[in-house]
Amino acid sequence: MTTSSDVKAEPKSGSRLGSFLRGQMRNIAPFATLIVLLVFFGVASPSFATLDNAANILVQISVAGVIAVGLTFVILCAEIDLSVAAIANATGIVVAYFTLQESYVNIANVPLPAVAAIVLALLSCAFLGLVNAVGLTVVGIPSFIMTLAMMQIGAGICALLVRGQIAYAVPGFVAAMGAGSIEGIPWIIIVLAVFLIVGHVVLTYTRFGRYVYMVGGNREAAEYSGVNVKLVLGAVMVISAVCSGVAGMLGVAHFGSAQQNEFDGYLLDAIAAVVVGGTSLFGGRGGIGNTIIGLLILGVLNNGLDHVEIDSFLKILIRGLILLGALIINVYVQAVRENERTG
Amino acid sequence: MTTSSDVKAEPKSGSRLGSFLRGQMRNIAPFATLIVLLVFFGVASPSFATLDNAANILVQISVAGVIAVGLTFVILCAEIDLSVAAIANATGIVVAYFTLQESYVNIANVPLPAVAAIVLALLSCAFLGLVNAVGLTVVGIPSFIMTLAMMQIGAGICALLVRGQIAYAVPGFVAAMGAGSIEGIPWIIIVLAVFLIVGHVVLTYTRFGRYVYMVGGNREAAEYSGVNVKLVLGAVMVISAVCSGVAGMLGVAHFGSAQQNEFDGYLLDAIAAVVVGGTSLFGGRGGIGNTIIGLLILGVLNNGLDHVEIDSFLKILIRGLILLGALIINVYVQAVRENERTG
Amino acid sequence: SPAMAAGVAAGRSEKPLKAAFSNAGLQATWCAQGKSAAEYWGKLFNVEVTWFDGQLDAVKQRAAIDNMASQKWDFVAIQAFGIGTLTQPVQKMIDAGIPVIDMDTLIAPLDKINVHAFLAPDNEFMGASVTQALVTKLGGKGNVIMTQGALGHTGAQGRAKGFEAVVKQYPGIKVLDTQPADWDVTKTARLWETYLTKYPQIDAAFFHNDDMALAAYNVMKAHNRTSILIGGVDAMPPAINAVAEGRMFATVRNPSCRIHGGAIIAGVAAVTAGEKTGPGIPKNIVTDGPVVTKENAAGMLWMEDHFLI
Amino acid sequence: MPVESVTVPARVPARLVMQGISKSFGGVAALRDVDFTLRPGEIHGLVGENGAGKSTLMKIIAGVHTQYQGRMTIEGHDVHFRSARDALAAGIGMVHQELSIVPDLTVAENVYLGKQPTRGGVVDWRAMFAGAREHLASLGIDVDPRARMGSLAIGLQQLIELARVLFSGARIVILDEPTSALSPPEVHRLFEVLRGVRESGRSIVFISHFLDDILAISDTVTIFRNGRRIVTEAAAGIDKGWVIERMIGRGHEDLEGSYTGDVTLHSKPAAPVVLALYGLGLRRAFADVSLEVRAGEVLGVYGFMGCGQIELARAMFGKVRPTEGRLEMEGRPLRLRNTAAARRAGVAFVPESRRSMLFYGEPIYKNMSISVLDRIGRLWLRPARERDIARRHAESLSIRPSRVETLLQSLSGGNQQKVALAKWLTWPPKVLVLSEPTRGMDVGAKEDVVRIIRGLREQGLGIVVMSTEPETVLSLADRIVVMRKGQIVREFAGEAVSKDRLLEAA
Ligand SMILES: Nc1ncnc2c1ncn2[C@@H]1O[C@H](COP(=O)(O)OP(=O)(O)OP(=O)(O)O)[C@@H](O)[C@H]1O
Ligand SMILES: Nc1ncnc2c1ncn2[C@@H]1O[C@H](COP(=O)(O)OP(=O)(O)OP(=O)(O)O)[C@@H](O)[C@H]1O
Ligand SMILES: [Mg+2]
Ligand SMILES: [Mg+2]
Repeated sequence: MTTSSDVKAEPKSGSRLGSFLRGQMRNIAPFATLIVLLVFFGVASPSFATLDNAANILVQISVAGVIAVGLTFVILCAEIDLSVAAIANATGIVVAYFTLQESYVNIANVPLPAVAAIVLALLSCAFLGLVNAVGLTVVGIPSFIMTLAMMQIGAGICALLVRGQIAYAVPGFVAAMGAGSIEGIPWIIIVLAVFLIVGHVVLTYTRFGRYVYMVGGNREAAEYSGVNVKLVLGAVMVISAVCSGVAGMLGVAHFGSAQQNEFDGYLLDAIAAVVVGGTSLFGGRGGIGNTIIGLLILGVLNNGLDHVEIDSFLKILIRGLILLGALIINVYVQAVRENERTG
Repeated sequence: MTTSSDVKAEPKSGSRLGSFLRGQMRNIAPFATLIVLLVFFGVASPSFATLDNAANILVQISVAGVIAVGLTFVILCAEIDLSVAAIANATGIVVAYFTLQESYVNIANVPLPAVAAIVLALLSCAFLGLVNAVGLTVVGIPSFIMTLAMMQIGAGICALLVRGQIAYAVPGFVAAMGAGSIEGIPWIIIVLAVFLIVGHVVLTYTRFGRYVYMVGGNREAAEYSGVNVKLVLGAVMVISAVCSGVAGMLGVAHFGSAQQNEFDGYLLDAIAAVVVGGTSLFGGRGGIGNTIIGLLILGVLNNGLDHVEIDSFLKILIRGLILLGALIINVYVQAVRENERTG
Repeated sequence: SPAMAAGVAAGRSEKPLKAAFSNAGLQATWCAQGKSAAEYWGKLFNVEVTWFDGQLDAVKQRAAIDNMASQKWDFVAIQAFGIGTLTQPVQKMIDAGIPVIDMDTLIAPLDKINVHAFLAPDNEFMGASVTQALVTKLGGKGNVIMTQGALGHTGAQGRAKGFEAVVKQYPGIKVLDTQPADWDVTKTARLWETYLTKYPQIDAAFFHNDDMALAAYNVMKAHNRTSILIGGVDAMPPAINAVAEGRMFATVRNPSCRIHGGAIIAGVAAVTAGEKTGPGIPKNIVTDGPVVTKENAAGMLWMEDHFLI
Repeated sequence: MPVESVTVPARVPARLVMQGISKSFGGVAALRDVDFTLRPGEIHGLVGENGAGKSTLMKIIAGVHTQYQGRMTIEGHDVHFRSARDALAAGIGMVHQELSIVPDLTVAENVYLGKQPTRGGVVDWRAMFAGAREHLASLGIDVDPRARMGSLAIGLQQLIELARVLFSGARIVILDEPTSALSPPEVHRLFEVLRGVRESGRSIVFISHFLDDILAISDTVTIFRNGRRIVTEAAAGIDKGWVIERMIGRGHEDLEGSYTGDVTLHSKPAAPVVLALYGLGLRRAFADVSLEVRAGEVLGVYGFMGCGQIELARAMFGKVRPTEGRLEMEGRPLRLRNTAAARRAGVAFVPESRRSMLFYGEPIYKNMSISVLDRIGRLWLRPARERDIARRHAESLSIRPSRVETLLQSLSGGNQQKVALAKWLTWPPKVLVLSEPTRGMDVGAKEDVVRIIRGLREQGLGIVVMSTEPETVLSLADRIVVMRKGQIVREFAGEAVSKDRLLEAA
């Protein structure tokens, strides 16, 4: 943290490459982490570096991945959404609630046609996102607390709908997307890819996407340039909730059941994926590309640890330490770059 | 958000009271929430408004309360500590690990004299806090992510030490503080009171406390005033970890067992207590007084819901909604005051 | 005989009784079923049941039990989420003369706390009997995997012990993996995706509960590996159905209704007939249920529908 | 207060007319019954003391402040903007006093901020880069439009922000102190561009505290004082003295402290050295800087924006750690690990931005005591003592209001600046480093600050004044060094210097 200075106007051409590389550090550091993990697990376990397992990893990151796409928008705006997992859970349960369940499932549910069930589920998550949006932009509750409350509300909705039971059936289309495959490729990977691509295109090639970066980078400047900041913030909260909702439906289909607290673990996974990938919690920097790397790092880490023979009790600690290591490298590299700029 | 006025220089004496009240809104709104909850549950259930139950509430908030004292320091500095519950858990397990367990407890632990066990436990939590501090101040990892990683590390330590077993014995002194009572007053309430008072005194009447507020209020200005900002930030992370550690030991004694994931729920409870009480997540405003109110709100809410006859599955939702309500009132009132200031 | 006398004494209570119940957390199907059973049997025996949800959280359950202990009850029944976390308030109720019936999990080691009765299945037996069913079907030869619950869970520990006791007797059985999935279906799916990649030949799988078994079945189906024999624990209706349809090979009944209903009956007897521990009701009652296979599945479902097992 | 009549002839119909505008923040009136008229093809200079209400009026035009009394018409139509968006749509562009750029985006995006060109609904990056390059080139700026905005020097960033507004197609362009970070050649270039914009018939409002600039570029000048418009005059017929008189409400002769012409430096080569720098360097900021700060002497450091003086000031206060060289305090080596170490060693620092110095939500006395708390009491706070000390200083620096419990945010800029100074005076430091001590201050407040600094010099402090404004350095310094591109290129001591010679040296 001792370096400090401005890249003064007209950098000498000699340092161009250097400054480009430094500029890309945000992306290079996570990428290097990923490579190291891949190499490590590849060496440590023969079953890790197989094509089959690569497919496994992709499937395993897909639900968290769809959540992370929405979360990327939120974090780019320098906000946070702690309700993603709860909304995913609630939406998954809603879609099951409106689907005919087998007779042994003990839920007083309301079977509707598949289309209606899906639409209602999407509306529910959009509504919860809207509540987040209103709380954040109109009432002015910081997103951290607003979504913390929403997390509890989501859990409450889950409890109320399934009442401790487990629902199994979801509409056929959802089941196909979550658990089916086409030509040997699981649909869920394709859905993830579509979400990632659409997310990337929106962020990079639409005005809305650029507004997201502007709002995250300098909220006041965005406002002065005529950007409706509140609208953008509201929109990202809704986008995040809808992505979570879709992920929840996929997840319910993928895991074959809808129950309370099913997706709790996805909150930290999705946040970690976005942040480990190199998107800044302070907004304005990063993007879907980073999220992809972050997802892969987490996916490889979780999957790889299943492949190597380590004391189960030690694994939790190791996972935490590797995560911390990745963060340190990542943030340290960013900080160096930051310092160069602002002194 | 349409009102706009300022507490400008020399207010006319007539508006003094008004502006004083407005200034105290941060404290009044949570207090009003508390009163409303008390009245509501008092009316709704005859068993709620009893002396016995008041003692219950105090006991029930005590572990989260000790955590919240440390967290108040962190949040006043505009940082966050997500590792409090994990550190509490790990410290509780460490103290049990160094205590002689009954023969049927299947942990390869290392019995030491009581004093040594307590000192080692305190050192462990201080060390974990120090890691947080170094990550935050030296490496420059945002506290949100640093403590998120620490949360996983804490869980890993727990797993490694107890290996899925449960330890029951803790040093006698810890047991007395957590589960004993004196003249009918549980020691744990007294410990909580001591922590709250010391926390308040430190924040309000010491130089360090002033630095905490100033660092939270304007970090750059604090630095340009020659305050060692990194030291203050590091100190609050360690304070938070040590408070959590003490809370963890108390908790293990209070609950009579040390096991993995025992205190997970305290994370949200402690954060919610600090924030619902009116301490600003943006730092510089609030204090232990606010935390006390926040703790009581949460304690009364959790306790009161057990006294009224509501569908168990509905309770989670209701709790979430009341929490959201309290936050809206609280934040809304603050926002109004904030707006008055900045126009 | 004393047993007959107790049976007579345990009839419907004349005056309405107030009972407090708490189990680990209503998020779990098993617990939710127990709640229905307690309420069903409560109605029959004129007991009004008040529920204190443990929310699968030791701290939250402790607070709930603290609140329970500050109110008046004729009897209470508790399944602890974490062993040892409820000792103090439970002791307070025992001291106040309230019969406390311990369900499924120890509140504290039995020599430490004087509960009225402890109704629980033998987890070791459950693990062993399902494993035995799987091994027998395999003819004592093959590759098996055990997917454990949370390692800290005493039930899981017992089930693992039962599993190991059985496989030890068969040199032809090879245990490929025994990682924990913490009762979490997402973790189970992740683990099984790895297993199916890693192990080309898996013959049978034992899961510490049915929810994990059904989640893993989903993964097996996606990988076209449905020939793996699946054994679970709990025998909740969805699993019985899976057994009946052949998706699962076997599961063993963890009789939630028997335990929760039994707690009602034991409590009523204690209050109305003054039944004491020892002469009246044994301190330790093992409530094991049978292994469920295709043959007895339908009957088991019927019994559960009527809260009998 | 007599309001002189508008003497500008109504040549063409007005583009913007504001009538009876009043705006208050809480109890404090920022604008009282202000009329303002802007014509097509006009450059309208706006001057006035700090807090006179210039920015507030402009923010009303730009839709930032939406609640005010009075009437505003544009091209004859009544308007009341609800947001900055409304104002933009109505053809109003404003460069705000505070730099508002997005550092993480490319230069090109900052040029098009909020209006990224699209083709078929998709952002057209190629067109954006090309357009930005072209726009910037026409302003004489040669930067890579793909460069990250934040990696550029502040002056360049300010020019790019200007470019954005100038090329947004706005018919009314408001520039609120656009030149504060620009070097003289850059200002010169800017003025050429502004004249070009005027030729195209657009209207410009130009706010500055540099009265020479105002008089040089404006067609019309409006003077504000204390929330009121005092007078509007054609620029051709007025001079600086006339403007100052109306700005501050008294004769400019009173302002003896401000710099007027050539000054002769009274260096004190015999005074003991307090702080010495030997070959100090910081990667990519400055290199090989050797300086001696003497007791009872004001050392001026002059240079254009980005010459490294800001970093040098920070290095002297331990905010950044130099990569080479060393420091000595009174002959003993000085290691500055952080700002706290610098404070303890007796170095005081006032940065160029008040925002980064003051606690706006706290009372005056807490702002003053923060740097000396450890001298008031090691562990415990002593609020009574704290307030006493603060009260004494508030009085001696004539801070208004003098009640030290007043929250800082309700003070005017000049008074805030005094508080920033006052915090170091309780136990006077050995060395006081001031970065831009009078930036953005009106003449009256400047004079107060000059007087305070001179007083401190008399007490034997070693004072360093870093500035990009020649006037500031000339009016304060006993000795002057000039920096260029991170190096000291010239020292003036014991001789006569003028603004021209300084500029030439830089
Ligand atoms: N800068 C500060 N330094 C130390 N303590 C502070 C500071 N600002 C506030 N506090 C303390 O925080 C708590 C609440 O602060 P708040 O701003 O709401 O009240 P206040 O207006 O500062 O105090 P008061 O109402 O007593 O004038 C009080 O205990 C107050 O002493
Ligand atoms: N957002 C605000 N909240 C409260 N008071 C404000 C706000 N903005 C401006 N003021 C006050 O309104 C008055 C006019 O401020 P304004 O910024 O318009 O002055 P100015 O003429 O632009 O001064 P300067 O030359 O320092 O920029 C000042 O007293 C200032 O403190
Ligand atoms: Mg101003
Ligand atoms: Mg201004």
